[in-house]
Amino acid sequence: MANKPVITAKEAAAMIPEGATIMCGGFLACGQARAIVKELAASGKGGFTLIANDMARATGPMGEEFFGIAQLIHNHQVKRVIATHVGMTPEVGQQVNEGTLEVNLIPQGSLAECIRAGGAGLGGVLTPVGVGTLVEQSPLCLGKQTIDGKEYLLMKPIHADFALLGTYKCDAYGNCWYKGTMRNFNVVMATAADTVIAECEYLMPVGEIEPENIHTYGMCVNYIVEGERK
Amino acid sequence: MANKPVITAKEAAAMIPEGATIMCGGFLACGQARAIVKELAASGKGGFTLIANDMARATGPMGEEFFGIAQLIHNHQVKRVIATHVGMTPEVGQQVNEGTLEVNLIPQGSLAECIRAGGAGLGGVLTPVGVGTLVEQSPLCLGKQTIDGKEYLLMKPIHADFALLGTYKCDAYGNCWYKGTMRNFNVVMATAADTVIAECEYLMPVGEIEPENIHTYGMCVNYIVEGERK
Amino acid sequence: MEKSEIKGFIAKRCAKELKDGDVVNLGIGLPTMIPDYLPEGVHLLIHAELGIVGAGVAPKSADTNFDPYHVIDAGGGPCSVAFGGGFIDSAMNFGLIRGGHVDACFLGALEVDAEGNLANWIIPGKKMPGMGGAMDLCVGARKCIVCMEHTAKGNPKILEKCRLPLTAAHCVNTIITEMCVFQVTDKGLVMTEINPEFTVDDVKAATAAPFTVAADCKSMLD
Amino acid sequence: MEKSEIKGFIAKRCAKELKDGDVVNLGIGLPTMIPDYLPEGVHLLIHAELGIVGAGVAPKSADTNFDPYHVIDAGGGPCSVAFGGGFIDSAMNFGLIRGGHVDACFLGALEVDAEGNLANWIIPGKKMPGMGGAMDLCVGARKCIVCMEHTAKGNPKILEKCRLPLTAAHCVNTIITEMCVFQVTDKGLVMTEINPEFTVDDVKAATAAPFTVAADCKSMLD
Repeated sequence: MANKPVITAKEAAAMIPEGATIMCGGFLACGQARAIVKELAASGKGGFTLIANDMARATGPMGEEFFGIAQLIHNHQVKRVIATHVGMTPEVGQQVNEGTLEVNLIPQGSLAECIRAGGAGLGGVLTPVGVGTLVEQSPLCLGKQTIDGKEYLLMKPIHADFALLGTYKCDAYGNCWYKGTMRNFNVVMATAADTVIAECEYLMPVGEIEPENIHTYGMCVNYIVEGERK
Repeated sequence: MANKPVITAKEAAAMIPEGATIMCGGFLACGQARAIVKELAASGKGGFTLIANDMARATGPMGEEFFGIAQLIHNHQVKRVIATHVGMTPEVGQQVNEGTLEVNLIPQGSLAECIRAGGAGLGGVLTPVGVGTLVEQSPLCLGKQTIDGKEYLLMKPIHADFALLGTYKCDAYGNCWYKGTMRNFNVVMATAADTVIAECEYLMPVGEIEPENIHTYGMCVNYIVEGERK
Repeated sequence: MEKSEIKGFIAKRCAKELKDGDVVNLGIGLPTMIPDYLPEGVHLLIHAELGIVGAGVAPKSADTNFDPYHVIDAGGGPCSVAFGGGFIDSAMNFGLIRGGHVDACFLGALEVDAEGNLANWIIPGKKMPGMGGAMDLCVGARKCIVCMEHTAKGNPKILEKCRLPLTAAHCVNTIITEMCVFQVTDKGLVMTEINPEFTVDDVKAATAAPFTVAADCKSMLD
Repeated sequence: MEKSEIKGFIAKRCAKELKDGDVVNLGIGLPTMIPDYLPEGVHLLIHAELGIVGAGVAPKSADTNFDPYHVIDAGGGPCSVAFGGGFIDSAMNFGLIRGGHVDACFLGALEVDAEGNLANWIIPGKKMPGMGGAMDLCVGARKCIVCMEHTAKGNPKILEKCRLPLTAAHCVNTIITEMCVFQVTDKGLVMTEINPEFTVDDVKAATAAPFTVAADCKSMLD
């Protein structure tokens, strides 16, 4: 095994080009790589496609303004969003109405499963969820199939150029552990992008995370960023 | 949350009727519910369909005779096997030649994924593994599909009447933790059977397994058996 | 019934659907009141989309488990894990939902119809929300129970056929309102309980779908 | 070349395919010798089907980490996890394999052909084995490298077309034997290195598939 480069949030943001497709772990920014996202917001780069459960929050838990990837929306740095819910960031709806943003909404379980499929080399996901709904018209839906008398949607695997993980502990080999509800989409996203950057609150010596309790394996992580402790 | 009944291995075996379809976690019996299997072997019941990575081992790590589910094969209690490898239990091949046993071999990743699909309500698994091989003729293969120019096999979800988990620690709510390589198929099997029985080496007080480090959630477990400590 | 009593009345009736050890998901609003009405000895495992299997109560800022940056609920508020509960990733979590490991989900509706179709996630032209985990829950939970006020501003919400985009088709098992309990069957809605404050005709007037009255239709108060 | 030197020679050449930090899966037999020949500064992450991401050496019964009931390898022998490695469940493990997260797999062959087809799991009519994780690895690993003796009892194992049931179709990237190195290309086999102990005609005589010799074909000893 080899150590993974530890870089700054600014270096991480610099690595991401205009127009990149970026997966961001996190649910309302809990478990989000917020330091990297902040630098990405400061970079002014745009044209991003964001894949995330939601677009984070206009207001953080302690009143922070534009918490997590909500900043990227606010700065008009995003051209397309794949998410399950954007209700906590009203600017998303505004930008859609203005015609500057495309939003593809898909069910939460389908988003998790499509990302997992993208990382696990599967051809698609056959889920009963979304049958008979607008999801059938989603660009992420490849059609309907009947198996054993039951209808399923065939959903497309999702893969990205970058995945930004919001982890709690990370060791020098890139092994990660998530506290509480931080885990959410990070685990699948870590498998489904060309370049995976793990931001952590605590950079730990190798061996601190028990071999049985690793949530994201170092082999999936390319770079490590030490972020802010909360 | 509610406590799960703690029963004996014998009571667990008594619960399983002749002809049942049983998933057994374990890889060469590492992570196998060996106490329950022993009682099942003693029960003399037969006609079982076993779903497991392999049929365990004719000889255990310390020279044990018929280690794990190899006993059930030896006793002719099994009529059908779904597995990835049976080379360590030569009796399987013999019984197939004698016409008393049906064996369906599928790739290890496909077995894990089909069981996961069975537990996760998916309609099937689209995997590139097995294309152009005998797997295409497997009763577990529903056909071939081309997606985005690449061929995939559509594999059937797998579900069972019973899943027998071989865990290390288990608490009264049924939360489980696996040591070392015990985890293997247990995690997916815990989600894919009508009745899930977790055998453990150590029955622990609730709270002993950190909420972040639970491998199998108590909500998936119906009964607990305290087995032998190794 | 006083307007202020309606939600509690419905939540109390919903609580009767549950038995000890059930795994449930509670939608926002009214469903979150259900645990307040559980019979003695009934302990639920609250399943939260965000990744908690066994969610606890929302901690206050002075509580030791207050951790709004690491343990939150789907609304973004501080949350906690119950003793013996666990945290889970989204793929495993929704695998359990779709796979039928959640005994019941309780949620509100904009519209629900005689075929068990449910619409509760979007009103075209209004603000852009998202289905979140609602579609998965409606399809995956063993029982999908709609709990809501029978009408909205006097207009029926129980229709012959939903007009709004669906959350899921043929998913609803039971509808519980302040007026009655409907079971959704192959033959349409069957009223199995009625609030004695109302007559069958009252219910008919407030319902835009045909329904039959079960031979053994009971009082909701029993 | 002495018969006893062949395996080590092949393993040594295989080791040159690897760079520091690579994630590799090593089949049984010859491939397990590859780590003995790694250049200075090259540390691998050994990926084991049984559920170890970063497998360590096999412990002896006196070692503190000897735990044959809880930590084993795919052959059933005692195994260990390397410092910083982890244990993993089968679904996640094979997800990583199929998803292209394993840089290379090295494995032997009964037959391999000019199209990169590989047969190494079953001889019909002989004892019943199983493909285990081999099909997943051949399809999923970024590079599938066959390493084996060029012939079996004098009979070619490199064929125009495999006759035995396949492990995977069009999966092999490179074939490394004691005689030469073949790259599998769209235009068939290309010999890119040769052991100077042999001539091209020697290789032709031992190979039942057509192949071309790369313009810059090098010595395997370089």
